[in-house]
Amino acid sequence: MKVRVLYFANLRERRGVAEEELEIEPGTTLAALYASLFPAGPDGRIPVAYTRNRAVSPGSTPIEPGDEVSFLPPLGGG
Amino acid sequence: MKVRVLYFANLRERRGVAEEELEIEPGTTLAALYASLFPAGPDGRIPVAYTRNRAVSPGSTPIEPGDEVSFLPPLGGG
Amino acid sequence: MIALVDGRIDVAGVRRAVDDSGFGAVLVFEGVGRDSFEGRAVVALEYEAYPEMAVPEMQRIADEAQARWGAKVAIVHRTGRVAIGEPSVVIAVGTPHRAACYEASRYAIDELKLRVPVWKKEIYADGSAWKANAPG
Amino acid sequence: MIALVDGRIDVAGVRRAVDDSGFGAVLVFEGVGRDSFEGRAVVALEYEAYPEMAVPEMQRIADEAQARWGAKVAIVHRTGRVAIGEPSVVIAVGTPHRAACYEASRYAIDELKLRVPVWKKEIYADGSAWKANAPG
Repeated sequence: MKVRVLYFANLRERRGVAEEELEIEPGTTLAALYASLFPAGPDGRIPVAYTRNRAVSPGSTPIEPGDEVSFLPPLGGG
Repeated sequence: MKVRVLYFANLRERRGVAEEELEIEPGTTLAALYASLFPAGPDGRIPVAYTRNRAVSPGSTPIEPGDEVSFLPPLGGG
Repeated sequence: MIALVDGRIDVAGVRRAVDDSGFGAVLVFEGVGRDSFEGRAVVALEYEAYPEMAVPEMQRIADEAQARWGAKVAIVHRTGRVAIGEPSVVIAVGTPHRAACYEASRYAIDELKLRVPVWKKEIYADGSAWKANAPG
Repeated sequence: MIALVDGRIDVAGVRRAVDDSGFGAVLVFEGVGRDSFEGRAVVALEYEAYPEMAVPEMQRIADEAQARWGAKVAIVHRTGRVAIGEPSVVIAVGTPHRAACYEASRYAIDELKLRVPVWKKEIYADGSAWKANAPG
């Protein structure tokens, strides 16, 4: 099934794109997708807030077909 | 002896001038001058801060020749 | 910038007076003429000052905020008639961080109302009244 | 007025958005690019947002301040490169009385930093780093 994934800030730089459409297994959770896209490095993983369809959501949330998903690194606005 | 007296706000309106030079007895205090210039009406007297030469001063302060004196009604700035 | 002015306050000019490349926060406070007081319609305000005392007192307040919070402070108060919606006083404060900015700005307006010899008359359709600030 | 903008923020325009003849106090907060961070020289900042989430979240913060303090609130955040000394965010708040104005303004910037999906990169002469806000 297809999902649209957006990347911001350091995650965008690491991934090399601002957004992409991915093919994932049905039942994949937000946290599982993040872990598969951004394997832990020597400093561990960047802590994120998971979003599904523009709402912050628990990492355990299963992704549905056509969802817009993102992982928000620590905020720096203001 | 001569003293310069400034009036502001409701005191200016009651006195009818913004400033004047007055002849007063040596030894007159700030409070005594205020009481003589503004006799208590039915609502009493407007409470004031006394100033002598642009500094807030106790009512008991004797006025010196050539002083600039004023009586500040409650403030309304801002 | 510490001043009494007789016409409209140049708000952008007061803001520029606290420009500093080391500041991360700037607050501009405007005290504005309101259209009513305790339900009575106000059509304009009139301010009067004792300039030779007011300007030094505003400067002291700015200096105190500088000493206490490292703030740069500009204060301009207007005298004469002020239309509803126009500012009677503008206070600009700049600091490296925002917490100090809020504290210094609040300090400046609170102290101004307590200490600076300025008086306000509310003009109604059918009269007027001198209005004192509430005590501290 | 709730917006993300790509160029300079029109500070006077944000201020005008909270005009109201019933307001006696207006506060304009500017978050400004500083020239240093922990002793390291910063030459510019770059901001990036998730606009579809950031704008609704700014609107929610404005609505909360309206409900709690009767405040009218305008918030404009900039994206892209911001020069030192220029505001990255401008928040205008108007209220009938000043105490509520300070509280609502402080609430808006504190909540924005915690909740609005915007990211900041500090640009140095010899590199750059993404900088998160300190936790609440």
